[in-house]
Amino acid sequence: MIEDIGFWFSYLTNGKHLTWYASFQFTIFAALMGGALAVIFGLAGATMKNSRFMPLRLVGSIYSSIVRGVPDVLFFLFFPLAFEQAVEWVVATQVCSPEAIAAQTAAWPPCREANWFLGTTEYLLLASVSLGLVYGAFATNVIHGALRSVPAGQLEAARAYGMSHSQVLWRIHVRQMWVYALPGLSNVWMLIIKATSLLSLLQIADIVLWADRLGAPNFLPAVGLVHEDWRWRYYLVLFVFYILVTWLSEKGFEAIMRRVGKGILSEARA
Amino acid sequence: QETVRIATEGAYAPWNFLDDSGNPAGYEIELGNAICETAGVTCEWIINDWDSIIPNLLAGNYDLIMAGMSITDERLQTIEFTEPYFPPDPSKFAAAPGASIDFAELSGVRLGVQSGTIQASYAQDNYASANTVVTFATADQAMADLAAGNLDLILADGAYLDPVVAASGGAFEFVGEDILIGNGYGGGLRKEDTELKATLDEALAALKADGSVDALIAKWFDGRGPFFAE
Amino acid sequence: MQGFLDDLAIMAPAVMFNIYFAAASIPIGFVLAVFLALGKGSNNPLINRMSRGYIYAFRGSPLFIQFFMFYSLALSLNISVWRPLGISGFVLHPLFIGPMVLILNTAAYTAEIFYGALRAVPRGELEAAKAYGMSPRQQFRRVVWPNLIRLAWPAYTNEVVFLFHATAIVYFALPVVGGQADLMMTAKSLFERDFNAFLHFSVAALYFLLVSLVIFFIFGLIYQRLMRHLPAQPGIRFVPKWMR
Amino acid sequence: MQHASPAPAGSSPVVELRGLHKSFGALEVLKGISFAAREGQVISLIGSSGSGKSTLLRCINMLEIPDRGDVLIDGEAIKLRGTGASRQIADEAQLRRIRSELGMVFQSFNLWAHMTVLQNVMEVPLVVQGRQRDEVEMEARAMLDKVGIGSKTDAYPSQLSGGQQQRAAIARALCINPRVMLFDEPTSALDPELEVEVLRVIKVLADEGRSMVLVTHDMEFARSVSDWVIFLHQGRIEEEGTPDDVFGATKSARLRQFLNAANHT
Amino acid sequence: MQHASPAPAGSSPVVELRGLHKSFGALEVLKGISFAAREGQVISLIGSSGSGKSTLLRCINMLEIPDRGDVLIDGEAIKLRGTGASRQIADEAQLRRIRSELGMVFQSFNLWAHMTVLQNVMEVPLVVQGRQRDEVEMEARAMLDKVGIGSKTDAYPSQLSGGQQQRAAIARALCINPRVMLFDEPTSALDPELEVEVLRVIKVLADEGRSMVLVTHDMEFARSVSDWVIFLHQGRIEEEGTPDDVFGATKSARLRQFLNAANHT
Ligand SMILES: Nc1ncnc2c1ncn2[C@@H]1O[C@H](COP(=O)(O)OP(=O)(O)OP(=O)(O)O)[C@@H](O)[C@H]1O
Ligand SMILES: Nc1ncnc2c1ncn2[C@@H]1O[C@H](COP(=O)(O)OP(=O)(O)OP(=O)(O)O)[C@@H](O)[C@H]1O
Ligand SMILES: [Mg+2]
Ligand SMILES: [Mg+2]
Repeated sequence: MIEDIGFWFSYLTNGKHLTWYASFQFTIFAALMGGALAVIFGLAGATMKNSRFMPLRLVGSIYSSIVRGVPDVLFFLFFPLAFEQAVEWVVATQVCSPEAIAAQTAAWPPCREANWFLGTTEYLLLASVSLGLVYGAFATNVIHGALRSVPAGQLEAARAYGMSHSQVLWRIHVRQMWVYALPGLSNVWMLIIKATSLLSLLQIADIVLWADRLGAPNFLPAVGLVHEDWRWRYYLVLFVFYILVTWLSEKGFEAIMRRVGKGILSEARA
Repeated sequence: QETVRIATEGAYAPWNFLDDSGNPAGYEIELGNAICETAGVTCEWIINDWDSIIPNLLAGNYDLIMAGMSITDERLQTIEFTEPYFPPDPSKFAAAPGASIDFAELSGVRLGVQSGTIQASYAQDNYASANTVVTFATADQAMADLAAGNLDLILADGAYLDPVVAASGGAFEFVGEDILIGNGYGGGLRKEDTELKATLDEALAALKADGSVDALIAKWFDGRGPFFAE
Repeated sequence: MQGFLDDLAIMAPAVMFNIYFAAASIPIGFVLAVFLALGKGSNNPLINRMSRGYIYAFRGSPLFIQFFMFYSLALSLNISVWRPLGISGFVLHPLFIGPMVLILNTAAYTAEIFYGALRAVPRGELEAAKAYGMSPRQQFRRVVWPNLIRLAWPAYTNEVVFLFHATAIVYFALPVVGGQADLMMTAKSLFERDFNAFLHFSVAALYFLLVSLVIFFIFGLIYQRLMRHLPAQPGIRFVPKWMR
Repeated sequence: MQHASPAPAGSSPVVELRGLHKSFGALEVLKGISFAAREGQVISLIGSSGSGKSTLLRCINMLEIPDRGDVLIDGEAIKLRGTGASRQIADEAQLRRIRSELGMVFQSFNLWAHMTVLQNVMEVPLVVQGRQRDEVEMEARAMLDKVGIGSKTDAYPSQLSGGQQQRAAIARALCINPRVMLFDEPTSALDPELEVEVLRVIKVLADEGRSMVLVTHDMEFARSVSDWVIFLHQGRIEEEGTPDDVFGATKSARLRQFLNAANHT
Repeated sequence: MQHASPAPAGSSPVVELRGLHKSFGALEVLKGISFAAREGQVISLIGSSGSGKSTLLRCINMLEIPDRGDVLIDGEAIKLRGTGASRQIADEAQLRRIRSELGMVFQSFNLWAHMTVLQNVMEVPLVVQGRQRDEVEMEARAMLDKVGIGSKTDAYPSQLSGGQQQRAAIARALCINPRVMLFDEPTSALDPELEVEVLRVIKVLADEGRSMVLVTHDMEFARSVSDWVIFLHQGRIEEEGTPDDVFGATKSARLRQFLNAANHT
């Protein structure tokens, strides 16, 4: 019995598992960074959508509808690749000599010197930006909607007493907007958390990749503990992890909501 | 000292896998380190999915692939290979014991392969019309499906299957005839990296000459071979 | 330009797989969702807890993980359960297990939408039904359901589109049988051939966008029919909102 | 406990309330209310905002379940079990039968938004009472004509003005041919002209001998339409009597203050 | 066009409307309205639902921009440019200055939901007028005491009853010390007792000599509070005069019908 516990303890704390545990940091980093960027892009997008200047309005609208119109995975894969290629292309116009281009046999990059090495850090940053861009489009919609849900009377009252545009915007409109935006933003945050499970598609050795490797059946004693297919158990752990994060986030959002919702929400009274 | 980034899959024991401390280990890792040492360069190992291992080489995310990759004409169109570091080795079929499979007219069989391997294209060309070819992202996943009875048959490198079938205690057995496809296993390189190829080939030749390569093969493949010195 | 047309042709069959996955899961997910939503609204503590738990679990975890988990779970039950039943090849086939996981997933999301709508059904209309002596079944059929479906429709439309988008990750998690590759797999393998990210992913995106628009259009038409009783609120409101 | 109502002795009460108590959490809204309405009687409930008028009305058809006390319709008590806040309906079938004799007109009308006016009116006779469609339709059209919106049968509630909605709601309640009509503030939010129309309809109903219980904050309206007026204050009946007594010879100081305010404006 | 109002000759009008027209799409709501309110005068607007009362009030502080016609405050016309539906504010700064002299009390109060009562009252003096916090706070508290909700300073609007919200809204408008108060249906949805309180506040204001324009559907209220009554009908002033004239010696047939209905209940 004691031996069993000892065995499992050392198995679950071997280097492979420790690496797995450590990889949770990638997931958490991507979620936080992606979330922060999504709010920033969302605010920018909503401002553009509300702009009086037609082209800006168009940009905001196209951004939010095109990005929401394609699957998040697709954009998530596309953006880092495209960004890398764009950078390499710009670099290529500066550094590539005709000979170097001629010597290049692969389809990309144009020449070896233009190549940009992407490691885990770079991919992680790109993945976060990519999450921010995708879910920023959703946040744009949420914030835009929230700005419009503030009761017209609240703004009219401010105007009627002589407040200027910016006073109305910042003292009344934006201040009340958060209450209407938060439920939507909380949804977006939940989507971001879930999208972090896709990091392994960008060559990041994240929790999903390790769960697969750890759970895969092993037949060779030389490789480590011989076991059959244990993957679903490892995935179950991730399943529970995500549910826990969701649960924690919900609690967090409820607390924030109670703060901002003071006076506006009827529940806030209770 | 120059750094060479080497990509491997880490899910193809005993060629390459992740050991209990989470680091890459296996035949190719030891060999790669030996080559680097001989050639006087520093090695850095990168784990990359098999699926995208060639594209990422071309994209410049690393310089060398050592991932149990067979040298084929098709791959030679896009990348270059070092001299083989593992002799040509027949591909083999494995199945659950007692399976009666008629290889003369193979039909209605669920055949598992790893996507992007020589076995995958072989199966696609020869068996796809009459059978179901199921492709998996890793060889381990394919083995799991075979073990769980979701596949009738698996086609993979003999050197990969040998230890597995031996260690399975009768859970798997070889069936049918071996097939010789591929020209041995080599390290994948970008075509323009001719200098690197030369360096590595030189080091590899030295290691072959003094028997180190065969010693490593013997160590990792239960002394089964195949060996270069024959 | 030629590359664009070639891609269009290559991906046309692939998009059918995405459509299949969505079409196979939407109707069943819908029915399941109705029961789950009613369960979550039920006063019976057991039914209520179970529905709540189910909805929470499936909304709280990534679909990607659900695919991996259910596939390897199904695999581990293969010899003991599916084999003896003789449904082994069927159960583990991506064309079955894909929609199955999607159904479980979308049912949870849809149930949450329906539950929200259930609570938004005008209390007064329900009280009127009660006050005039309708039975619970009659209340549901005649008053609750017509209100619920109208309230939920815009959100449900979004969910259907999301579900369609979610079909993009099926083959990142499941093995590919024969040549049955979907849009994402096709785009990815095309990309790996010539590194033209902008072309191949854009064509795939175009297909997704196109089908999404068709969904919006069809669901918008239905919404228009559902909202006949509100003349001030034309149903097309939904589509322009999308295009905007 | 039963209060004498000015109805011909001998006729049995159509609605009778016995010692009704109702609390919401710690707030005791009704503290023992008893009264009886006889055939053809119109009873008005008045009182300040929050005094429990709506709650009382909703207790009559068990949309709120009283914590204590009984509601009798035609001498038959609505069966309840349990006590206090956990009190429950004991016999759903009985309640459904009784409810279909109580035609309630809600303060906010509560017309079913997804049905036309005609469908709204026909719904209960068809679905609950299981009557013939032809017959019901004829009756419904006649009823809509009677309340003066015969031309609006195919409109949806959202296409009607407030007064029209109000009248559609009355027609819906009437078409189930109830023993008793329950009205909650039938003239709130109507302009003076629309108020007159509703008043006219209610008078016609009273003349037909239908019993009614109605809640209103319009004293003029209460005076002109009812046989008996009940003033609720802090969950109790503070004063009741004929309109002439209540408005003419007010006894309670609280009611006098309340009426004063009403006259003042 | 200017109508004679019964104010001491010589005092100049605080609010003056000249030939105001306003359409919503094809619907012409105001068809040429002119009147003037002098210092300390209380003007009531009456008329049936949809007759354009609220629209007229909202035109005074340009929450709706009239298609034609001018609004003059203290003899200064609010500058507009363009014509018809595309007419726009010409001078934002002027409008802001003028608006802060017009204290509007909205029909639905429009208290800022995210601020306490005290913050609501102090917001405009602090933010728009840039006054000292201490001074403003003292004044605000005094004002809230005056309207009788001094004990509710730290409550949020959602925690107040309707009557209390109404009074908070009045305090907010008063605290900007406006030349003119604009009230939209200040007693709608209040029970008789609350109505009396609001009436009292308005009378105090009138006694202090503040000008007021108010919209109401309560004839009694209009009669008791105003110096001048204007009856709107189909976008025009159908009749106007002192309360005694308008209610006592009604000339227009339409108004007589309207008032009849009001008396009938
Ligand atoms: N569901 C409920 N939960 C808690 N309190 C309630 C509920 N319904 C009513 N109340 C409270 O009960 C009291 C009486 O409410 P009721 O609606 O019966 O008043 P009312 O006399 O109809 O007033 P009004 O004239 O404003 O309609 C009020 O204080 C109200 O806040
Ligand atoms: N923003 C708007 N767009 C279109 N029509 C409007 C708008 N605002 C008001 N109207 C219309 O203008 C007319 C006058 O409206 P207004 O609100 O001024 O009426 P009112 O006299 O205040 O009526 P009530 O007594 O019901 O408040 C109505 O028919 C209304 O439907
Ligand atoms: Mg009430
Ligand atoms: Mg109005």
